[in-house]
Amino acid sequence: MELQIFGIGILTWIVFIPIVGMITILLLPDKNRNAIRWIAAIATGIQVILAGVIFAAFDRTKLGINDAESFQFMEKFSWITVEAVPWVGRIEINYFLGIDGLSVLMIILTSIIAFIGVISSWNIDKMVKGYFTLYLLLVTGMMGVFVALDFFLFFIFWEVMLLPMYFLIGLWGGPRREYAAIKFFLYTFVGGILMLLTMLALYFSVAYTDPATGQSVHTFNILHMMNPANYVDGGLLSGVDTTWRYVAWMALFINFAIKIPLFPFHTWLPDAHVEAPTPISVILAGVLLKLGTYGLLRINFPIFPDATVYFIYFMAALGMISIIYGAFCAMAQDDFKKLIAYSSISHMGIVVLGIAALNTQGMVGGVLQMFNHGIITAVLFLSVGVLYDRTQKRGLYDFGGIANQMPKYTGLAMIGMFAALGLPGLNGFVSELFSFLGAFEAYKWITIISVTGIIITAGYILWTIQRVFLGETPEKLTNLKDLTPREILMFVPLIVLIILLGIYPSPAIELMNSSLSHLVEFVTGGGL
Amino acid sequence: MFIELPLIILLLPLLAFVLMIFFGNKLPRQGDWLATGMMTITLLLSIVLLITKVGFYSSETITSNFDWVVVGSKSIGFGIMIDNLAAIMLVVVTLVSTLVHLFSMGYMKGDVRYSRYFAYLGLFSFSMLGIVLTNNILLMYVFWELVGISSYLLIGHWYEKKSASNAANKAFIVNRVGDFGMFIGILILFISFSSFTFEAIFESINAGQLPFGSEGWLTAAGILIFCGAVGKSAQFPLHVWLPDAMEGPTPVSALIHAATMVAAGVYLVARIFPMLTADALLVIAYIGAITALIAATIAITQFDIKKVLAYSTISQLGYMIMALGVGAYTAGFMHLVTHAAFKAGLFLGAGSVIFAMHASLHKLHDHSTDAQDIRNMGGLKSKMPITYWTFLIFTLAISGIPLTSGFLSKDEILAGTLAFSTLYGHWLLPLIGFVVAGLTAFYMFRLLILTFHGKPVSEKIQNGVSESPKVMTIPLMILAALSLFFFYSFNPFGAASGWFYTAVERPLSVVPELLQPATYALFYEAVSSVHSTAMILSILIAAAGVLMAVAVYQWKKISADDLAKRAGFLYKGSVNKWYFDEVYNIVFVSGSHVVMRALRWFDETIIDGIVNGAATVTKVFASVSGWIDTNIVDGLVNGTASTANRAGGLLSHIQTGKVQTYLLFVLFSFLVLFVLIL
Amino acid sequence: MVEQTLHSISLYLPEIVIVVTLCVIIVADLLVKGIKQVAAWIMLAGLFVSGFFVMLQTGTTDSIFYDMAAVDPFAVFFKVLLILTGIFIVLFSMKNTELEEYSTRIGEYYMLFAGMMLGMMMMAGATNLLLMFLALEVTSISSYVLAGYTKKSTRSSEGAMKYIIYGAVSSGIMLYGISLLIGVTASTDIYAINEALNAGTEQTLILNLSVLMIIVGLGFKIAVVPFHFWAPDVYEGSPITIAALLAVASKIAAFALLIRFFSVTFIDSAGLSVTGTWSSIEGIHWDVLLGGMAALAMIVGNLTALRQDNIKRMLAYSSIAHAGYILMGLVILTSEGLTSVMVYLFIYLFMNLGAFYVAILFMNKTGTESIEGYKGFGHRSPLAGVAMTIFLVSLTGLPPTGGFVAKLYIFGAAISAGWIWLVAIAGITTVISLFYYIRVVRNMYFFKPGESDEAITFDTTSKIILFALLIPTLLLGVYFQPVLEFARNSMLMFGF
Amino acid sequence: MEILMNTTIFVPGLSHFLVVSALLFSLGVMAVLSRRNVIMVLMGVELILNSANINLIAFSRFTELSLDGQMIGLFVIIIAAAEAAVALAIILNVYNRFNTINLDEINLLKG
Amino acid sequence: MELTTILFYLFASVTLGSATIMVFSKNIVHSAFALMFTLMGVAALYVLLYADFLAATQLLVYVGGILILILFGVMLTSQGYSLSFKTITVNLLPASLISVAVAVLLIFAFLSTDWTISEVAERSDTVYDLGMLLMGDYILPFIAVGVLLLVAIIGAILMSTRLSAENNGAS
Repeated sequence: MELQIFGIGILTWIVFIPIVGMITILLLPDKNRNAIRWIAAIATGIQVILAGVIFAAFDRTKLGINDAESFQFMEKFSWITVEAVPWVGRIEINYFLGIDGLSVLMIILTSIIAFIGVISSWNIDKMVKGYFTLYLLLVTGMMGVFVALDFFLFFIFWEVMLLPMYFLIGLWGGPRREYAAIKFFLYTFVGGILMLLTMLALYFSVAYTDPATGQSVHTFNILHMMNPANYVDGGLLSGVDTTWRYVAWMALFINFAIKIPLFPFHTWLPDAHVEAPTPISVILAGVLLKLGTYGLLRINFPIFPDATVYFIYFMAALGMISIIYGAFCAMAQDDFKKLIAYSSISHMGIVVLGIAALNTQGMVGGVLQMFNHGIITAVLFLSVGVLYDRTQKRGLYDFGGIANQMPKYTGLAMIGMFAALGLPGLNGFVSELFSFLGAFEAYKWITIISVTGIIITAGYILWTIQRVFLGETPEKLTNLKDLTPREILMFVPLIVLIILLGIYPSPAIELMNSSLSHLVEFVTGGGL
Repeated sequence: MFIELPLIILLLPLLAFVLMIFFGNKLPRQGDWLATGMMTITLLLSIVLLITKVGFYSSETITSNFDWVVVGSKSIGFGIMIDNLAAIMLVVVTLVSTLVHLFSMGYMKGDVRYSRYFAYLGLFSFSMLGIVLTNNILLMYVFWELVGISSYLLIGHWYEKKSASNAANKAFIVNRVGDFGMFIGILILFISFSSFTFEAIFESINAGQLPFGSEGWLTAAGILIFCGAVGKSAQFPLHVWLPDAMEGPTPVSALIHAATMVAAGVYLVARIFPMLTADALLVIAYIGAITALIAATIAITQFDIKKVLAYSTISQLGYMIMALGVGAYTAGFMHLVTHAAFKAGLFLGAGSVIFAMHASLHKLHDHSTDAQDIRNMGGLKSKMPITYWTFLIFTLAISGIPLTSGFLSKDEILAGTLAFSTLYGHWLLPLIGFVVAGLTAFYMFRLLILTFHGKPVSEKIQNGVSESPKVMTIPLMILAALSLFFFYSFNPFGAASGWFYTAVERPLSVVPELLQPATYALFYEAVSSVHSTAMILSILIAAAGVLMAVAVYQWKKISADDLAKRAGFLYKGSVNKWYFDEVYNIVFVSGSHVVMRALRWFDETIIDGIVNGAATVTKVFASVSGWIDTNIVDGLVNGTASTANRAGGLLSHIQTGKVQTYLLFVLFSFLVLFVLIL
Repeated sequence: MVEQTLHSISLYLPEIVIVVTLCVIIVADLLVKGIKQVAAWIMLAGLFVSGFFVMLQTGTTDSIFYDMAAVDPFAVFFKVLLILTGIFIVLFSMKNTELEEYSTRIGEYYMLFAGMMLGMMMMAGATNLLLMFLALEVTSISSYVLAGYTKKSTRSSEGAMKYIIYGAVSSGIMLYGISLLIGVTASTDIYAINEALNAGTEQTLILNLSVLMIIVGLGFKIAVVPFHFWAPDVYEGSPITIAALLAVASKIAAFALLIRFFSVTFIDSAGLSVTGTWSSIEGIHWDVLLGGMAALAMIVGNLTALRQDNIKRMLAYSSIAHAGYILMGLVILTSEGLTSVMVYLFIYLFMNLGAFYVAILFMNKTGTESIEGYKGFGHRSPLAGVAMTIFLVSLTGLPPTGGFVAKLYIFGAAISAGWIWLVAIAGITTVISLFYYIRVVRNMYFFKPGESDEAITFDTTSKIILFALLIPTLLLGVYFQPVLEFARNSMLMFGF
Repeated sequence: MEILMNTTIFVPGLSHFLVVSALLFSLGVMAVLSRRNVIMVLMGVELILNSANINLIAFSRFTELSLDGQMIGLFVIIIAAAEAAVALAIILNVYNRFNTINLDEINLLKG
Repeated sequence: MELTTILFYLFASVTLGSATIMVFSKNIVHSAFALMFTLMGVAALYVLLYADFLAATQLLVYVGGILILILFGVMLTSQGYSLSFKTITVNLLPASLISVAVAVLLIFAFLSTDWTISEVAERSDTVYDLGMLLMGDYILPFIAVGVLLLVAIIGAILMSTRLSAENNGAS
């Protein structure tokens, strides 16, 4: 189905609307702060609307994953084509966008989080123009990764996020912002290089025959890379279960594991989270981490099914370690943001465990957990942000008795916390349930150990609640103001989603069910 | 009707919760009438449902199901199941809840978060009703956790007190430990049978399917799910949260102990009873017995009125679990119902006393005296007659004195254990059963006597005490009435002939024959044969317990202190609750603290350290020599890339600035390269 | 004979225009006194005219001056790059405070500049060892003087002296190598040498020796490890415009020469295949040699750059590292590799000149060359700051900038040729390079400008020049098809 | 002696000239590397260039290269002259700045 | 024994001998004169190789031009008279090691190479042929070298003359 506005596909719109906003902002004078904010809000708001349209128009039955025919809202234009010369075939890079059940939920998530991020950025006063310019660029990068089906395009969007993030953390962040920013940059850059090299190796190993001319064309098309028939003889990554394929899988995996972040590639996250300004923490935890697991599912799994199966235990084990390790580390923190950062590691471990199950429940659970965790951590970071705005403090010991002082805030924040704790009736539970269900089918003991993570999680979340919200209100906190309408506005959509998806997750699961089932079949079937 | 009515029953408390949360503060009287009113409607509807169900459709199990989600090709449904068990339980829950609502209107008057309190009560009731009504173990788990969270909210209602929030945390986390097992059990069931509904699971097992093809896993699944009950019903070894939960308002304790939270565990075991293997049941029975004994021994020495009641609850729950374990299904469940009434009554009575004590102490401006310590009471009988008399009835009931409901159910349980031991041995179970019966009678009368009889410890306090308002005493009277035998069976000495026994029958086991416990017929035969023995024994033992208590505390014939001294370490252990909290603290709390600190250290030092290379070393060096720029990114450049940087430093040393040295290098490398390519 | 000469002249117009420009500048310098920057404008005009003639040669493939030089798409490609660079450098020079002091001698500056342009353009087309050496010397001698142009500065003088000593020795060694090569093959034309070698010369020892000696000379020109030592000192000493010229144009020309020399002379004509992979003549390991040097250059260049504080010096080391990346494309011995070298150079031109230009702008306004002195510049001058960031990001190789495409192609070619270890080194060193590039960015943005620091503003011309560099850098990151096609078509002369 | 001299091995052939050039080259290298005075270094460079020229001219005498070798030699001499001129000019300038032309004393630029 | 053989050894030893003196002499003026003899020896060797025109050029350009330039350089850059004529060596050990290695390497390479010799006839007059080549095959280098000289002259002038604003230093 084609959805077009002014002859341009809806996916292009949703990706590049922020760029339009960015250019508009660049043209405005610095002083016009409110106009800048409003433009950012409008740009991301339009994205939310477009995401809504996509949600409504999305065909839930189509499979996607490796089948170009069943991708939706596809846009494919030749971007760079260099005709063949005697020594090498045609070079082809396409502007190739499309979504399937795997990506649609991520698009919705990205648009929502981006929009909320803008609202929560409202009180940023330092270099407003620069801030929103970078912010919108970042949003385009994120959105682009989720819709790109050409590896080259995917990579460009992937790396486009780096620099804005570096500045957003480095310029608007906390006291150790520089350290955090460079650490983030370095880690992801290393991953990016690994991905670049793998991408090139894939490019040269994959060639499809152009039906029109009969030429053999090297391509960055991700879908072509999934077809074993397209691998040229003697290519570096041709064949099945070769060492180079394992190496390539590993390289990609490390790249994505850094983003996820999976133990032991996680140490950038606590620093980045702690130092980043609230909206950026929200984006970081809400969307950026999901890029890692999304990448695994979009690239590692279908392109290297053999290697995926080979490494799957390893992956599941890392997932388990992340769950337990993240949870314990979270418990040991006395910085509110750091605690949430480590809880993210733990929760993303559940995603990894779920998708490593290689069955539909696990996969659905994992992807749903990506979405849910995005929403939940967004709430948590917004909660910290609210307190930080008022007190300039983040230490757990700095608070207490907030519940008396800010009842509305406490209510909303506690829902987020309970969702993080996996309380049934809230969305976190559903995805954790399915992840564990799937994982348990595949790995009994790993799962059992992982499930102990939820006990630890309960521990640190309740402990945090007790520290921050309960108890007597100390003297210094007695004049805190409860949430402003703007702040409520940024919480409410997320809270509504938390509850809705907790009670009735079907709308979300329906979107991805068929795609993910197909992905599971595809991978376990060795890519056939 | 069997779909709409339960749904309304289920959702009314939720509606009350939502309304109270959003509008409670704005309503007149902070909306207590709204919450109570809605709960009363729920109660009435439940009674209607019970009568209809038991009266007209007694043998049917009514279920309805709808698809919740479809994952892959498996669809997961949610639904409602009404059988007699559920119908009876509905009434118990709604009844206790309604009375607690009513009582709270008096007890909680003037509380800072009055409307919030009622909202949470609604949520609590909703969650419990969900457990009761569901046909599905997953949905049960969902409500299970909701019960956990609402109890968390209620126990921590006075969260300004650190002890209250600690208790709330403890309750939730300890429960989580149990739920962990339950969760794994659920996973096993779903993986094996692709369904969450009890019906489908039982059918699959009945058809000979076993989890992972092994009988051991079936037993394991049963025990794992029972773990959930261990947590919620405060069974050994997870019973530690319950006494602490007394930090919540007393009506909440009544609700938790009587009808909602702790009952859920027993209800769960009853629900999954058909799939439990004989081995699993034996484990359950022993867990119950141990719990009953431990709690009873602790209760003897406690002085906090609510603590005594708390331990008695644990003990009674152990009874119920033990009953289910030995196969005395109906008796166990019946004890749940009868216990609900008298235990709710006991707590509300205690609440009434505490309320009065508080009022009196408040008048005296005495804030140091503990209003809940029975050593500060005594002689309240005259001041609070209604409370006293109802309390007496409850005490008689819990002690298993004939003509009370407690006698009926406890007698059947003891008969059941006795029968079980005649069939399989395991004499320990009936032995514990009888010992606990005696202990129960003893400590309950001790409580009664110390609180209401004798001379007041302090005249001043006693003078200030007065009977509680009607809104509090009426629930007590209703519950007292319900603690009498005729509600359950018209034969005061045999429950088996009552409507209850016909309504609630032990379901058929679905597990493979070799793993099954004794069939119902066989078991029932055994029970009949030992019934009179059990009855006589239980009456005697209860009487002995009562007599002992009266002798020690009323007549002071025997000195309590002497007894304590003579018991020695037993007394000490009992007073200190057998050191469970201390041991857990050391093993789990400190243990996990150690682990988490270690991991944090590991994370910040090793993992990050590897990344930062010799960053730490460099930093230490920097602070010593003080010449390295303390600037952070420089630190990073000097750190993360310290090796790189050092190499860079070396390389820039080569860059001496002397052109001849450069040329030397050039020619040298020329020679080296030449040697290399040869 | 005369016809041949006349025909050749018609195809050598771009170079001749430059020579004429040189003469006109001399005359103008003597006669015209009133007009400021007259030499610059003449130079600019000359470059444009020359560029025009270069464009006319597109598609021509011919050998001129008795096989001394070739006019082919390959040469045209490099001449285009050289003239582009030349134009930018003239523009840079017109407003450079460093050169203002020497305004009375500015004529000489452009004369030497013209000489250097001539030498470089000859390098791009030379097919005869003599002409190659001669062109190299014309370039070198001009650049020695240019490096010392700001002669009042001690550092400039020192740089020039080091440069000429180092250069003279290197070219001496190279000449010796050339003499050996000529001796073994008894010819001076590279195609003839290739034929002679293919005919079966067994003298691998002496050939390897001569290859190595020639590499010493060419390695000096492209500043690749271990022949790079002069570069940082000279870049730091030179006027910044000349540093830019050396880092870009001189390198481009040397690469043109290097590529033509090696990939014509030492190629096994039997080893050529349609798939565009070749092999070197048996026994002569110039590819391995250059591969090792490329790896060394990437490692040493990037590591040493970490420690630099002078922006020119940092860029010098960075250009050493980039020489390593570029060299990768040659050593993998595929046509794809050469194409990627050309793409790389094309993009390198814009991004490196861009970085230099911002440095020039900052130096003009504040006089600082120190990276530590860049603190707060991003806030004081948003445009230049952003531009610098983009150039540096491009040099790092991050999308969506040209630098990414450049690296992509080089890495891709190397991977497809199976040189994984070299690519691995390139990857690791790219990460290292992030540090020193981002450090500049950090200094520009992560510090607040001081109270007394005013905003730095630029005139329109500077902005236009900046955009002229910025837009290609960005555009090439997302749409590089024309460059790719240009490079590819320019490769056709090799006939693969 | 006469017999010795008439032995073919001593009749000056290509190799003899090449050996002379090799020795001259290494002497040039020695000068370049070891003499502090920059003018000495320059002289060393001249030696290197001369040695290369000997090669070229020897090849033109003994191989098919013929006059091409001499031609290149001619150009090299001219280039050497130009280079020397420029080099000396630069050295003079350096002398004006540093008051020394000892190479090891001129190292402001380093690192 | 032929005359050429004797002459070769004579000139070769003159060349190398004076080159050695040049390299190792402590006095830079001595070195310069030794260089003159070296260059003359090389010129003589050219004659032996039938390159008479080149020999003449060598004498003219090198001895007459470059050497004079160098001597000027020596004079202009020495402060006292005899003192600074002494030049000291640096890196003596590595330098000599490398030089010896280079010499050994080159000689080994030359001797182990099987050169394809094709003896040309003795030429009476190379000037005409060279002239023809210059105007023919080598026209481009011929012109280019002209530009080179032009550039070199400009450069040399630029470098060695005083700036109008410059007050310090001598030229």
